[in-house]
Amino acid sequence: MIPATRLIPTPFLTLLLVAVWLMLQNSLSPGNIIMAVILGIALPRLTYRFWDRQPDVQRPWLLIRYILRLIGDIIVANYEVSKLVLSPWHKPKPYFVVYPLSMTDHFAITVLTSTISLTPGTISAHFRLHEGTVLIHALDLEDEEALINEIYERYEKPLKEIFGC
Amino acid sequence: MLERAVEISAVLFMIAIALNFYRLILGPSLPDRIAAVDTMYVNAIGAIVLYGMWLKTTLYFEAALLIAMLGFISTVAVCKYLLRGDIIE
Amino acid sequence: MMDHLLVMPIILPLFAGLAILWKRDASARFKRLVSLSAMALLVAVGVALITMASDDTIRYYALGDWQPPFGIVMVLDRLSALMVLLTSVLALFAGLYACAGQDEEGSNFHGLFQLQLMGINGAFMTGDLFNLFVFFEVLLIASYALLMHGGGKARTQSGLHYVALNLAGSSLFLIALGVLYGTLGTLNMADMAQKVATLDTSSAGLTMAAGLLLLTVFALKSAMLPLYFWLPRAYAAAPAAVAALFAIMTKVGIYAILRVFSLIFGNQAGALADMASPWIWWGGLATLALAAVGCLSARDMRTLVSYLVLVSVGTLLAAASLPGQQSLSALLYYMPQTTLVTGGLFLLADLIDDQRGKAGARIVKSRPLRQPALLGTLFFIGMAGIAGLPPFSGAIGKAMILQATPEGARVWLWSILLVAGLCAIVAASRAGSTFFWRSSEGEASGPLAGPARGIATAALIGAAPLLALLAGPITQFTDATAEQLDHPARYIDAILNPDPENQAMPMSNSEETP
Amino acid sequence: MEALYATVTGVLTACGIYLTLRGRTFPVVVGLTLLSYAVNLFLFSMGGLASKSTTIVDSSFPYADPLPQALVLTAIVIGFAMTAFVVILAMRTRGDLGSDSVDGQRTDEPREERK
Amino acid sequence: MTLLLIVLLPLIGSLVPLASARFKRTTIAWLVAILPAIALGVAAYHTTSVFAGNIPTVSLPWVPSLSLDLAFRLDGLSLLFVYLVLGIGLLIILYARYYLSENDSIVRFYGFLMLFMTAMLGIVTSDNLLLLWFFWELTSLSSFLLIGYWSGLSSARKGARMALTVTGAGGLCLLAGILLIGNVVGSFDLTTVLESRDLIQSSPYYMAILLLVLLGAFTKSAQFPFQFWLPHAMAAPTPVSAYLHSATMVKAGVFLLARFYPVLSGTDEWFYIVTLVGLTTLLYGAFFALIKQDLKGVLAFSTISHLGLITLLFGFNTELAAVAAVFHIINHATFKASLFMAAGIVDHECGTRDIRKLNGLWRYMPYTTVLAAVASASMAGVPLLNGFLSKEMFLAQSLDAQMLGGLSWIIPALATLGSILSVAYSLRFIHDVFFNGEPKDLPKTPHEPPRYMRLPIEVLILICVLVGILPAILIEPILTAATAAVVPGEPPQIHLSLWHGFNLPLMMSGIALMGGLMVYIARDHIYRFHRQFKTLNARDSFENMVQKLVKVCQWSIDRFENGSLQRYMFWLLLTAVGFAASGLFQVPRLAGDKVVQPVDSVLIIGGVILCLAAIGTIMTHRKRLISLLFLSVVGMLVSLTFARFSAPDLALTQLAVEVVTIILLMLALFFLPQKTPKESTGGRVLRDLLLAGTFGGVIASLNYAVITRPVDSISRFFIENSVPGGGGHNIVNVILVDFRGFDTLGEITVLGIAGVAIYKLLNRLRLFMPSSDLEGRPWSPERFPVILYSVSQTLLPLALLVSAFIFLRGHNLPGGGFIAGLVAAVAIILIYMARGVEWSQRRLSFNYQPIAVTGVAIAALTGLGSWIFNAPFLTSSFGHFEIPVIGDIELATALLFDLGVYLTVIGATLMILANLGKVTTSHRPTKEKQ
Amino acid sequence: MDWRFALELLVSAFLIFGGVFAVVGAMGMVRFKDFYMRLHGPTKSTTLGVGCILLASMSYYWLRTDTLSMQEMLITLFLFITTPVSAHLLTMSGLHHKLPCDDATRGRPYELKESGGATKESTASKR
Ligand code: NA
Ligand code: NA
Repeated sequence: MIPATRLIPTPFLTLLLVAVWLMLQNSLSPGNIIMAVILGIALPRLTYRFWDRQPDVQRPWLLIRYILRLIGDIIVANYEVSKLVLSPWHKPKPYFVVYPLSMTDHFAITVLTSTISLTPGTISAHFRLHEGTVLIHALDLEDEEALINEIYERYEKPLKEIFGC
Repeated sequence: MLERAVEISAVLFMIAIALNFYRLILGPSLPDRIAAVDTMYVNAIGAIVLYGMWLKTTLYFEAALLIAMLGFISTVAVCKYLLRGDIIE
Repeated sequence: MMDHLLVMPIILPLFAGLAILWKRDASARFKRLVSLSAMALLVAVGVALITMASDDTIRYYALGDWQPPFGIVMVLDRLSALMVLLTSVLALFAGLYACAGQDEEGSNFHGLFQLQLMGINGAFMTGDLFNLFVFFEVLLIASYALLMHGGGKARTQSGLHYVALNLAGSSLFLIALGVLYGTLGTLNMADMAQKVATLDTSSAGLTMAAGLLLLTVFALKSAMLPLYFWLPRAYAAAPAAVAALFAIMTKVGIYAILRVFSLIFGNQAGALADMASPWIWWGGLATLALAAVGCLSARDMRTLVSYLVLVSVGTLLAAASLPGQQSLSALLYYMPQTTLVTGGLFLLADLIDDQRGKAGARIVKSRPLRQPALLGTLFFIGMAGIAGLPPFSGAIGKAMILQATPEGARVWLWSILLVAGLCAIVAASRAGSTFFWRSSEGEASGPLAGPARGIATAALIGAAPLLALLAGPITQFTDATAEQLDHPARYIDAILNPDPENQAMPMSNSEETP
Repeated sequence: MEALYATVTGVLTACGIYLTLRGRTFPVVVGLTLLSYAVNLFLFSMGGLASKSTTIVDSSFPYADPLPQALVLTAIVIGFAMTAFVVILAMRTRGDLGSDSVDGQRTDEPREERK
Repeated sequence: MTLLLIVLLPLIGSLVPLASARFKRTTIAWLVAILPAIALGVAAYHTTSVFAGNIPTVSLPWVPSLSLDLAFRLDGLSLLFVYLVLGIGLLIILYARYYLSENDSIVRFYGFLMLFMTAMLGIVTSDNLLLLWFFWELTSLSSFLLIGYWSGLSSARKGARMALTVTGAGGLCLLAGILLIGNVVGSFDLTTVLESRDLIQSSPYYMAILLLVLLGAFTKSAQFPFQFWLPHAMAAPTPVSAYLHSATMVKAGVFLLARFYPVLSGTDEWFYIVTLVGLTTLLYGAFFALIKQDLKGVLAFSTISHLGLITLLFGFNTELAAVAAVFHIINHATFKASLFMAAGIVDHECGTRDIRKLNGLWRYMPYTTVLAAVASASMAGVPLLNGFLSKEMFLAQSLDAQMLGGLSWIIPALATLGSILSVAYSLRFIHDVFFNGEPKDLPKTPHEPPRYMRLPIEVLILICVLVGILPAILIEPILTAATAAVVPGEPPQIHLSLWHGFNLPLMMSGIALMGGLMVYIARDHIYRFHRQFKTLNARDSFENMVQKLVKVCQWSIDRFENGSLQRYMFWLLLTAVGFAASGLFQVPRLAGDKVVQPVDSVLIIGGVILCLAAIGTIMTHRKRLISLLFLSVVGMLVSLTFARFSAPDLALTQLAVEVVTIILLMLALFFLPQKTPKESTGGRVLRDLLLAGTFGGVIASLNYAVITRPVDSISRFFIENSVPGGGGHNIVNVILVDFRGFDTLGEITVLGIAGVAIYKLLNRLRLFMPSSDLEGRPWSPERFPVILYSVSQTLLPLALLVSAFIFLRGHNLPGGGFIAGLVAAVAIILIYMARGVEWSQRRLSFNYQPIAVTGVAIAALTGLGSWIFNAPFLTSSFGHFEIPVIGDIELATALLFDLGVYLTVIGATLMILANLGKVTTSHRPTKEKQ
Repeated sequence: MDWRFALELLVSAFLIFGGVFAVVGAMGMVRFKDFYMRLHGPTKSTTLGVGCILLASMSYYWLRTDTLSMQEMLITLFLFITTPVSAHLLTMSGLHHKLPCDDATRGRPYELKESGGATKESTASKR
């Protein structure tokens, strides 16, 4: 539980909420902005009790870069999958890979597993909490080590930087 | 041209939904069927957005938004059921 | 504030119910106090409404100030006033009975009881068919909950049947509503009545299908054969106070039949006039006949009373299908007394059950009753009243119905009704002689019926002599009510072409009316 | 289109009815739910099937009949409340009577823990 | 008005014993006697007037629309009966004081007795036929109580029930007859009816009226074949028997014959029916009176016989026969009452009524013996006693009956036979009991009864003797008056005298006396003859019959209402589909006039999937989870259908509800068996499929027919007034919160109640919980997947934000309180799923019930607010306000109303789901470490 | 070429692509041999397909009304948050059900192995 000591216990969330509200309203009128701020402050305070203590975003710019990279990877991922789906002659080589985590924060791990699921040919299958590993199912994989390295370099390391953990 | 594209895309989405439905019928396992339904939900988002475009109205976005949210939650419920039986324990 | 009186039967129990439900663990004293005073007030409202309605003006109350046929209206005519008063009196005593401890056998009794009243009264007052559906649902869901009050296998089992059938019934109601809206383009009953008269032949059949579906739904509520099977077990299983209140539930169905089939499909409905009568007639007779058999078959008093409820349902339905005002008036006299007395008999069954130990209300030998004189007198009066024996109101009501039967229908109704009466007598004498005369050795050790339960039971059963005594003025009222019902044009006129003086609330958006 | 719509309503109704007639609480509940879907579709269409229409004022489309929509909304909510109740009642039946048969008949079922 | 007192005083009198319960028994008896005595005085007061040919009447309106008036008359017949009822009643009161033991509640006895007396008096004085019927049935009811007075005895209970059933049934017939008369005559007024002889006899209903009225009379006066109840009514205390079977109950039947004699008699139908029944009863009763071994049984059958005699006389259709009938009514009342009382004394003093044991009592109670002997002699028709006079008249009239043509001699012959038997059983009553050797093992040693117990008998015997000797002085006036009321037109000249000279009737009397003596001597042959036949106990066979009837009823009801929901549901749906189809058959052409819209491929694919999904739901219904998945597809596609046909609000609502429903069903599925066993037989499946298919077809046809027809609807009003009148652009929402806000108030009430109701249902719920899934796999040890709960806590504020958004825009765009509420509730449920009840509950410090209740209250109070502005409940108002910086905002009461909806939905939904979750947590069979 | 036309062309392309991706995802679901492989279709293609549609929709309204509709962004956001979680839970269920994987699969995890090789976890799951 996050203690509600500050007016804005989770500034990043507040920002997110304000942005989402404005997106929803699709307008930047003063009324909407006021409402957005009110909700942005009120809702976290209303729901903070449901939050575990979690890392705040330490380096927002890195986050944006991360998101952009993710979008790119998603497109690539789709291309890869489409190829496999549409080519009857190519037989995919599925692979279960155990990925050792170097983070412990649940939220960051969640972001990582989500990323894995969204990106090329992989789905995070099982987060083995007590082992600190994630089981990954790869649709078509030759080299286990390469995948582990790639995930670490592309996603886990940036995430650790972003959340500072 | 745009109208045409919307219509084609809509048909494609319906085909996708039909294929998902085929998997639902086929199974064979429960997770397979659940995945099929989950995917149908996602495709329904596309279908509804396309319908809004066809009508040239933004009235249907909330529906799409809700499908995104609620479809997820019902998948969670079913998976939780498979894993634990009791979904609210 | 007299104007708002028309909506009081609904919002008074609503607010009372909310006040009680707001704190689930409020003291029993508080809940009882609120509940009883609300119901006493409701009786006063009922009396005021009856007084208002007695001037033969049909008034309406446009909710949200949206005039009919667009908005929802509550309509006060003689019939609705009568039903509301009847409900409130029954509820007051049923509620009083519950206050002796039955209310604490489960949670939220009084709150649900109040909301149940809201639903029932709403069904009686509304002039809008969809709103009728909504109030049906309110009263149903509350009744589901009340039926389960206190728990137990029998309640669960019969409750499931009751609920499932009524859910299917609600679906049928919606289908019927849909078709009516689809063909008539309106939801206001007066407006529907007006439009039915001018319906073209290509759509008349659809409207007829809808009307008959509505009949199915109302027949289910009123427990007409072959749709009554759920009732005996459900009523027999319900907690006494609830069963007593349920005595009015079948009458909601009969009320709806009266209202809809006298107004929308009444004598001015052109091709569809009186289309349901033959069905109601045969259904009513069949119900009556089977209920009579049921009376003889009853193994315990609650079931017996349940079948007596069905006997009265059959009688009322048969009477409802007869043409003319005389039978309507007879029906309207018969209805209140049978409702109150069967309600009282359910309470009495509980008292008897209480004092007989293990045997309960089953018709078998058991230890003697603690208060044989009191309970015996009540039993005697109640059963004689319900079986239609003089000098009680049942006899008057039955005689009125028999007398109003037109020649062609006599053979059927007279013979079945009289035989049913005989079956009731036989069954009641069997039960009564077992309860009060055939006791095994042993101490009478059951709990005494305290003042609350005693008064409640006596008051309801006391309706049998009281309503007989007051039969003169009451039949005068029911005669006029029948006359009003037989002239749907007056109702239609009052709602759709209102005389500003007859409106419960002045129109503020008057430019919107057609 | 009308014929297709009516067919769908009919099929949904038939399926709902069939399940409603089963002997176990669960199919009955599912059947009632299905039936209420069908009925909602039915009621909804009573104002006519409106393509490319709207119920929002100041839109460039012709209006669809808003009244059946409002009615169906009410019906959905009420139907939801009722379904919820009957689901719990089905559980209660199982708990109290030891069987999920709608008629309360005990049938042989694999023993399960009961507390 | 004093007439009213005759009925009213005994009615009040029925409360006297209750009020005087604390006094001594003798005092009670005296107090009870006061009011009937006064009533008797009132009758006496009217006597001269009645004898002068007047008929005092009084009438108070009671139920005008039924023509039921409180109307009383006192003609000669009424007066005669009033005297009998009150006079003998008073004697019974006295007698009962001594007869009843200390253990018997005298209060109860007198109360019932007075009630009965009231009913009797009502019958005989009613001037309104319906009123007469009222009292008629009241005698059945009160006699039920009297016969069952010794309720501990099985025979008393059965006897009482039988009497009630038979006489009650007769009463219902009488009611039908009376209603028919009223229908023919147009009035229930007795005076009018009595003047309508021709009208009634010429009406097509005459036969029905006759039969129904006679059924009433015959059941009451125990005429063959309804005689069987009477002997078993002897289980009552003797004072009751003495009263019921001499002057009252059974006399009510013959009173009815007398009452309707002016209008119904004189026809062949009357003659044949009444004579035949009377004659049969006369002989039947006489024969069995000879055979019975029970003292009261003898009297009971003799009563039947004498009632048969009276009936027979009425049947003769002659005036003098009617006179004789009335006369015999009086005589029978006196001697039979005294005989019953004498029998009561014997019973009381000896402790048995078995004639075989009772012998030679004259030595123990000589005085009583004399009284009984005189009464018996009167019954036998011995000269100088009143019984002789009417018996003589009877024999004379039997000779005059000519209706049977060549067989007319049969009637006097059988009448003589009846008289012979009558003499024989009278002899037996005296000889077998008071003489004939010594008593055999009596329970008590008999002696004379208390002085006052004998007094009533003495009074009656005195009357018997005096009337027998001085008939002209004592009885002629009242007999004349009574006959005047019975016989239409000029009353016949009655000359009562002891001696009519030697004539045929006298000879017949002589034969009767001699024959009777001979029969009595030869009685053993008759007993032997009778013993050849199996004796049937009417009470037991009646009881058996009733038991069998009850069994048959139970069997058939159990067959009908077999407790099977499947059957009930089948009937409901069959009825519905039948009705709907019958309407559809009236539709000439299914397709309407509207132009049909084209169909495109998207719609076809969607429609096909929707149908297949529905079919999938039923195909897989035994694998419940799969069935649920199909159901959820149906729900989603229905939602898309709503969207497709321009109903975004509906689409949203359907979607939200569908998800919550699925969650709910998943919750339930855990506690229900996960599979449905295959139970339905092929036939059942086929039947259900047929019904379902037909139903579907009918619905589809209805649907098609309606949507292809144009309709002029009230919707235009809503479209036009949504903005100006309701202040919202979303017409559907404005309808919901404004135009038809009352529906919505009801709807959220339903939701709130559902929440409360479910809370109630979950109370003390015992559940089955599988410890493994269907394939026997143990549940996954991972209770709360990390990924899930991390995401759900992120989603919660987002979902609440969306919920707020949907709520606020609802009035103008798709959305509104209901959907918003469900979104919020579902988001919270997600937390429950992701983290469990315990964890979530710790963080939610509030109860859901008050939230739901508050929601409904807000909506209702919003409605109430309009009262302040003197507007009807739920009248909305709205306004636009210009606020600096923010700009124009609209405030509407409808929004407040919608807030109520919002809160109700959240509260109710969470009450349902969270409470369900909560209940189960503590009961989890095996708990594992996280 | 007018920029509007170009944009229209782009939007049309997005629409068609979206539809195609959706079908591809669905086909993947039909075609692949085991459950784990089948799951790749919906998580990637379908999500992207819908994403394309949403993007097209944004541009479409921009084209029509000159306002940039941001709500589609929100839907996309939701979708991208929730889809991986659904997929994750589904694979968890699959593993829990020991759904067989294709024979060609390497690195078969202990969740899918027969209970013979009991590991720490599988004993823990026995209750
Ligand atoms: Na739980
Ligand atoms: Na749970």
